[in-house]
Amino acid sequence: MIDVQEIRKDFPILERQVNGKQLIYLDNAATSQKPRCVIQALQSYYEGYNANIHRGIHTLSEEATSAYEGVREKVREFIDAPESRCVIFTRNATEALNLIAYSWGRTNILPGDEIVLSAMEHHSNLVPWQLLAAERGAKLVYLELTPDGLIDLEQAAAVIGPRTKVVAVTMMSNVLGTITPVRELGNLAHARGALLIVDGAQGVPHLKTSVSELGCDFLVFSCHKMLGPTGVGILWGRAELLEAMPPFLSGGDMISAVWRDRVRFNELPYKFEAGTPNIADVIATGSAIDYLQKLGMDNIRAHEIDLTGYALGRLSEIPDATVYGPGDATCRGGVISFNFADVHPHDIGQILNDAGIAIRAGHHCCQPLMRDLKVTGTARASFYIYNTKEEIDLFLDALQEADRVMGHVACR
Amino acid sequence: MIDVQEIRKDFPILERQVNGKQLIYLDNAATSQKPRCVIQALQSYYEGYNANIHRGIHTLSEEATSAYEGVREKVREFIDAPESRCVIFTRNATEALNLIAYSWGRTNILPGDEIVLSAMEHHSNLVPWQLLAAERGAKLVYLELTPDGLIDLEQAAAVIGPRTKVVAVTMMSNVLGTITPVRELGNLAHARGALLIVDGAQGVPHLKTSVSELGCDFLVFSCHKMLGPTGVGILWGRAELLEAMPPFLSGGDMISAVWRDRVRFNELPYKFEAGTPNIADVIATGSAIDYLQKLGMDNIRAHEIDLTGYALGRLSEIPDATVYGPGDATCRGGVISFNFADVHPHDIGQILNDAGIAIRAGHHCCQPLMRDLKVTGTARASFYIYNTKEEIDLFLDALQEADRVMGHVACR
Amino acid sequence: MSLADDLYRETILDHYHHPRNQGELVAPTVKSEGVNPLCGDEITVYISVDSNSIADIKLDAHGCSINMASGSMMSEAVKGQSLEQAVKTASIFKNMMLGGSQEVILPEELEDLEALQGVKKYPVRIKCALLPWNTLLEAIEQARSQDGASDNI
Amino acid sequence: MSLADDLYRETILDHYHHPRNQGELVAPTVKSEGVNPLCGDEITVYISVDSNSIADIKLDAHGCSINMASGSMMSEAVKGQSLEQAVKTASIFKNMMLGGSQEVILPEELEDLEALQGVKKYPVRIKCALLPWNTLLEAIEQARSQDGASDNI
Ligand SMILES: Cc1ncc(COP(=O)(O)O)c(C=O)c1O
Ligand SMILES: Cc1ncc(COP(=O)(O)O)c(C=O)c1O
Repeated sequence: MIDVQEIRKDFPILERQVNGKQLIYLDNAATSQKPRCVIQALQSYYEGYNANIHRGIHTLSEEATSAYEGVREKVREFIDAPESRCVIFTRNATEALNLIAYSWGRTNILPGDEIVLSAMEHHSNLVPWQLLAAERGAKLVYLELTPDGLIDLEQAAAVIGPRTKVVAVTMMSNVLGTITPVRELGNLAHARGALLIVDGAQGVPHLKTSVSELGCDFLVFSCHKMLGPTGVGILWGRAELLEAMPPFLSGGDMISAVWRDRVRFNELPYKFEAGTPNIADVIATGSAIDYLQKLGMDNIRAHEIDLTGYALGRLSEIPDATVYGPGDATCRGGVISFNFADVHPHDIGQILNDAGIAIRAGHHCCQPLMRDLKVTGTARASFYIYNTKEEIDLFLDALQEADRVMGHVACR
Repeated sequence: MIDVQEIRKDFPILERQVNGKQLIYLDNAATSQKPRCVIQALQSYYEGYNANIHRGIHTLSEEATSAYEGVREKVREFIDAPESRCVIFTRNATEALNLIAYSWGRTNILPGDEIVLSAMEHHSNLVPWQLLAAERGAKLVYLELTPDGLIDLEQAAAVIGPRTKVVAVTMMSNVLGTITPVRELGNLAHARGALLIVDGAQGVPHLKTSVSELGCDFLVFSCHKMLGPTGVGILWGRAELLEAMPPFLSGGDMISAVWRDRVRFNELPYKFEAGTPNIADVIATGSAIDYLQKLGMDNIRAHEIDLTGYALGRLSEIPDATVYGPGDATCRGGVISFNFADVHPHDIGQILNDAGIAIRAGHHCCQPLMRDLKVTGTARASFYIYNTKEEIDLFLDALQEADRVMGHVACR
Repeated sequence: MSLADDLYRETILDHYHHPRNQGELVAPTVKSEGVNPLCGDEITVYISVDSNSIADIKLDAHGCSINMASGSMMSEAVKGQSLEQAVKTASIFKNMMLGGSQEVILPEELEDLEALQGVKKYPVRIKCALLPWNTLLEAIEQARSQDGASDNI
Repeated sequence: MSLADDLYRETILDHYHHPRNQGELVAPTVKSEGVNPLCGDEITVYISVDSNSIADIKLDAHGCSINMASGSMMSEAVKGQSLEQAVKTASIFKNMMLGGSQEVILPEELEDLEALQGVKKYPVRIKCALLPWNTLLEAIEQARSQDGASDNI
């Protein structure tokens, strides 16, 4: 188990007061807070060895290059991938998904092909496929959920068919917390000769991840959700796929030779990293990974199961609260979406904020799922390594207060 | 005039030693160093109000959103643009150029159209157009340089013709220092109904910039070259153009409504900013702009003319040095590319580094220009606000030392 | 008084719990839809226009308390007003919401709307309060252009 | 001795100023091109192979001192060697350059190459030193596959 009180000392923002109350940060599915070592890594870089990388012969550039490339290796290890040249740095998970949709998608998706998504995809793993499908005359097909918010594997086996070219699913839902049976879907996809793309934006920060165990062909995630700075996403892909794909963004650094009328592209991973990268933030991402590895992803998971189980239990005692997603904390992540009586999620969010508690309210970039749930939005509390049961208690107390403020809507 | 000694105190990295010598940083065209206020802005953000933006109702998210959107307004003012909704944050200048080539280019460039570039473009303002031209059956046409490295306006008037759809030029060459006559080229382009795209990666950090005075339709630049952190580029475009363009990257935040099978896009600027932005670095970019504005762009320019004139004068006294680009410091920026006798630029760079001096050596992402100059590469020293004449003297002393180390190649 | 109690003043909660003029008009002159992309809240404004006045107005609104209350108060304020007056009322309200932080005193007939001033402290929620009004303004513009009466603007 | 003097040892400068085996072969068995994308340096290696040995080798090289010197020394070291020996020489050299920081002692006939060890301190320049060797290895591979003799590898 991890020592939360020790961890909290590493996060300067947790000392902050909001509306005169100690901050309780339960918006981790949107972005996580950052430990001092990550902030420090940025400072050390800018104060000590800031330089453009790869082509520089001077000491600062050599130091920056080796720190930047060192993180590629750390990421490789973190996701248990065979080769670091298959790790591509992007701006965020969204850009990584677009890279796949443009570069792999535009070369491989043909009219009549089917692209399979789940009913709980984030807009970032939905809109790029919609646009691709529209451009290519391909079709989107959805994996449906069971009433308790799990992927319906029987329906999946029925819709992943001979026309399926790719199955793109989230590793963990940012609304329901549902953990997707990625391996099973991969087997279904591969049996049809289709690829499996995993959106790890919610999964990778919270679950020990091995691309070979997942059996996926592409994995994307965002470092700002796993203690890293904003501005860094990761794309990992199988070498054969990445090698066969045309570049996406073009310009400096991704070339090996340029003439006025033609170009020879650089090898992996540079082929996919055009222009000056986000050097500082990639380097600081290395510190975030070190921090997570030191805690141990299994320990983090155990802590989150503990918190989630506790919160689900306490919420079940509140008669007017509706909780979405699986009831069993061991098959879901620490993301709890709920509604409370007739109080609009926006109002819940506002009233909790008065108590210093940060949650999210709205559609969570999952409007199709909201329609399926027949709500315009939900309130959402999401946990990470520094959250405690005491915080969950305070959160639930404040929730009851919402009922009072709003004039006991619950009992209308 | 600016007070360089005062300015130097704001840049912690300038206290660094390299190989036992005080760092002399003359690689500013690759990336600039960062003042303490920029580094501090990152720290304050992560320690004080880190949160995902736009959809959050809690205090941290409101603070982050208003800081992030505040920088959009600062950028608007900095480039004297009419509306901040036409300022789009990208990862770097390269991505901004790709955005134009994909979104505007794919909708507007037809077979037989001509895309006009200059002979001194950076790969980032060349390869995206090459790929677009190849895809669309369009043709690249080049603006040639006069022997002293200026755009040949007569030839420009001849080649910008009825088939020209777009003229894309750098505002200032990152090799020759040449300042492009943007306004004149804009007139030529607009007379033909073509657009003018300005790559301001080198220009905007050093020259007072007004999009209306430039008369351009799009302007792109990279904040890491103007005291800002890595990971932030800017695209500015005319509202009518941006409104008519389809989105480029898709996903969260750039939508106003999503269904399983269709989507309604968000308005400007959000339409072009998909996924979690690089929030911290955009906010820190605001501090960089404040810093530049406080010094005054005209004062910065005066300082750089002073340094450049001095360096050109001193270099002209070294018989074996060949300097590329215009000889007059008032029509060029502080980027000096040179070769020294038969010493390869790589060797020059290495030997200068032993003296703590950081310059760049190579093709500077301008291989076609290198071929025109009949060299495989050049050495390049580039200046910014914190550089001094004393540093230039030390740089030139070290250059003479290169001759000794390499066995007096000059006199072979 | 807690922060929340200042925001959720009694008038607001009253309109929220008992929103006025909810529903649809069967044969409206125009119908206009608005959405807040940040939270997904939606509203449809129906107006029937008679001799350049808002003879009837109904709202089909699904949103938070601020959105609902603002719409409900709006429907009461503009019902019966001329299109010109309604545009003016909207601009008085928008000025109040987007103006500085001081409390504004509104004309007596718009008194209820003053309760929404607590929202000014919450930039995100200002959009919630404005949504019904912006949607109304679009409806009025549509009505005028249908009428060929755009020269009245 | 300054840092630079340690890097640019006399042997290196000698090979740089007087590179051996420069030029083209008129009818080489194979010709292989290499480029360093970071700096644009280019090299073409020509070899003519006779009974599985490098009968002749020429380089058309345009590069920095390290690149030029490394190529020049390479051409002397492998000229006359069997393809197999040349591959071994290349791997001895690459191991030296990519291995740890200690000084390595090479067999007498490769002595000159020891001078390149100063480069190990400069990661960027290791690529300069390796470029001729990697290009040679490609040439050898081509020669073998042309010969159908790839079973010899
Ligand atoms: C003229 C010019 N254009 C474009 C770029 C590309 O900028 P970035 O690498 O930040 O995308 C550069 C920077 O190297 C440049 O000098
Ligand atoms: C499941 C899921 N996918 C994708 C994303 C997009 O991540 P980003 O905004 O960092 O690109 C998110 C984050 O909101 C997410 O939760």
